[in-house]
Amino acid sequence: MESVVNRAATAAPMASREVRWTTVGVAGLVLLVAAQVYGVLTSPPDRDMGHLQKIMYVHVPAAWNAMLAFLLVALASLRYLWKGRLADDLLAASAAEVGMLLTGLTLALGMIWGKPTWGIWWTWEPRLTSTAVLFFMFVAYLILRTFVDDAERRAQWSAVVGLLGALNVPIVYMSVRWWRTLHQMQSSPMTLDSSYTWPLRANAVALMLLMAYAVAHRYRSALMTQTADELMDRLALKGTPGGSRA
Amino acid sequence: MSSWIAWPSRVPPEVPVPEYNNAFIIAAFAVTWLAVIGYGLHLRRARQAAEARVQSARSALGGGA
Amino acid sequence: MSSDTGRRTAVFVIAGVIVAGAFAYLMLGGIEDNLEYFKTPAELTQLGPEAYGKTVRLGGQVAPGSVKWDAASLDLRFRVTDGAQEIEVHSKGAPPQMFRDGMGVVVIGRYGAGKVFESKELMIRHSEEYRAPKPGERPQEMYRSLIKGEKAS
Amino acid sequence: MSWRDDWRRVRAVALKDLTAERRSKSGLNAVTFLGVLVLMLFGFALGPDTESLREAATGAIWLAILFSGVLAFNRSYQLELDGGALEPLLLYPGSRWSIFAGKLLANLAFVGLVELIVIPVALVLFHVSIPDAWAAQLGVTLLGTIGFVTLGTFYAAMSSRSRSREVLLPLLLFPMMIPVLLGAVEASTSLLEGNVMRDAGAWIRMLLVYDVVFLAAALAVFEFVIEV
Repeated sequence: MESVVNRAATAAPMASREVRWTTVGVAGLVLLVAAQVYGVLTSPPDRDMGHLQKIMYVHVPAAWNAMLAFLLVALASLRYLWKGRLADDLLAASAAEVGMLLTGLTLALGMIWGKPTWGIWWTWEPRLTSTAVLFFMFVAYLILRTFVDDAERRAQWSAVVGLLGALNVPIVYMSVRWWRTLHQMQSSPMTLDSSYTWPLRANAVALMLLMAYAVAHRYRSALMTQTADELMDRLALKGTPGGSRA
Repeated sequence: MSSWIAWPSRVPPEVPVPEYNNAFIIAAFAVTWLAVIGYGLHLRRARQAAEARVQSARSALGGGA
Repeated sequence: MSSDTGRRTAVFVIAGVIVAGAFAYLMLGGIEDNLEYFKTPAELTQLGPEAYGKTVRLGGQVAPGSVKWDAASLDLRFRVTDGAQEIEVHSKGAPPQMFRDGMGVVVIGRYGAGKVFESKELMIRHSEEYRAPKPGERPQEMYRSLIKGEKAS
Repeated sequence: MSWRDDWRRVRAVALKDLTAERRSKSGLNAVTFLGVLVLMLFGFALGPDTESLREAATGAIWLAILFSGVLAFNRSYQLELDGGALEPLLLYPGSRWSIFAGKLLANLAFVGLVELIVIPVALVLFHVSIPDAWAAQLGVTLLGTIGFVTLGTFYAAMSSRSRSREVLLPLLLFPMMIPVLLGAVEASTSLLEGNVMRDAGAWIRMLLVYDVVFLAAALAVFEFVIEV
């Protein structure tokens, strides 16, 4: 097993990296406050939905970043299968946790937005529905992790589940879209007034920074836990030569 | 990529749009901040647990390794 | 042994190519191109008896002046037109608020030999735009006066 | 080691599983009975209205297959786990994916047998007459079943060897099944209506894409699942 212990032993660069990530987190937080204030104060009400349009500034960035988190899960899983480094698995798990939070947030905000605009909390709209499916896949991924005790096995299995889940996302999206558009017309492609694009982008970037910070932080905690577990294992197996987990 | 976003792109006309929906707007931002702060706390708890685990492992190991 | 790892790589490469090909087919619209969202009145008429009693989606415009609305019995009759043909539609229940002459609609229901389309679901085709109102435009009032016949305040 | 050896292995695993299943018919009977039971429950839940029963028929059939089939997959590894036969199976030379392919074929036969009972019963219970396009219907059923059994066999390799396997398998499997469920139900419903909207073809092609993608992916990554 390529050891996490060795990575953690190089504590000094780790610490400076920690400082760098904290900067990212603080920057994200500041930008998020600024972007929200800017968006709420400056953008005009929408023709149809009035000030409700402002929910876009929290809902859409959450959705974008949830997709990004899922992409990260898939890439880290792929890299784990390629190289077999346990750290990649921990990265995938950290991204999945943040991704689950973001998809959950997206769904909650979508409902809050849907009630006043559509009059209903939930509709079988393609994007909504595929986000819900994504949420369930994240949840299943994380539950699988808690059900498997052996670190190596957990890593292998969750990498495979993450990868197959990623393959399924486009198919789910297409199928739900056909299923719904066959019933309900999706008319013109999305158009967005220029006064809305900049606050939206700023909010998205802010949330992305926060997400990066969260994933990095969670990842480092997971690495530490893994290190501790390996130390304990080494202690338990002390004296047995070549003793490592099967 | 933009077609992947989950936002309500359609305003079904069955529903007249009320003029004031401040409660919903405030709720949306409140939920967002609840998530941000809540997850921040979770991050800190996870870090503390990890640090405690490393500490106990180190002390259990003593001078062994 | 080397042939074994070689075949493992081969399996990977083949699987990757197959998956990528399938996705390309799915994404590049190989399927979607011949997906029919709804029938126009002309197409439905042309189908003739084949379509009778089947659940179909009919799309078109509400023919101007054709709407007959009985508020007491919640009975709605109108004609859907595509410019060439018109089909009589019968629907129960209150129509969507934006329902009006010339609006694009899609109705799901059954078309019978009685030449009346019995609608189970009536939907409006509505453009999805996010726009700030133009100067001088007061959309909310406009919207209301159009739909409910209320006076703009 | 050649492709022909792999094929021999696939056949051996499939035959072994099917023989074991035939010797103990209890599994097949129980699973089939559960499928029929789910159909009955749907009938009660939907009420006796003939029209609404007929409209819900395809959905009910697929949910019955999903709920009963999911029980079969864990069984397919359970036999080996109980007898400690998985390790020896892995020790044989040859590629891992042939184990998966063998189990896949055995499970396909198993679920196919369940469908052979469940679908006719559903046709009777839900007042559906045998459609004119029965060949196309069979094709849809086959494609849907292949997709379902592929992922079921794949995930069961994990869930059967973990804690709380009864919960884990549906949890992993059902979100993945949404395209299959939509595709199969929409295509079947459309075919029952005489395919007036001409959309059955698109759904069938989508099922085909789904099957191809996950068959290829599952065969390629199965060794990661089974080796640890």
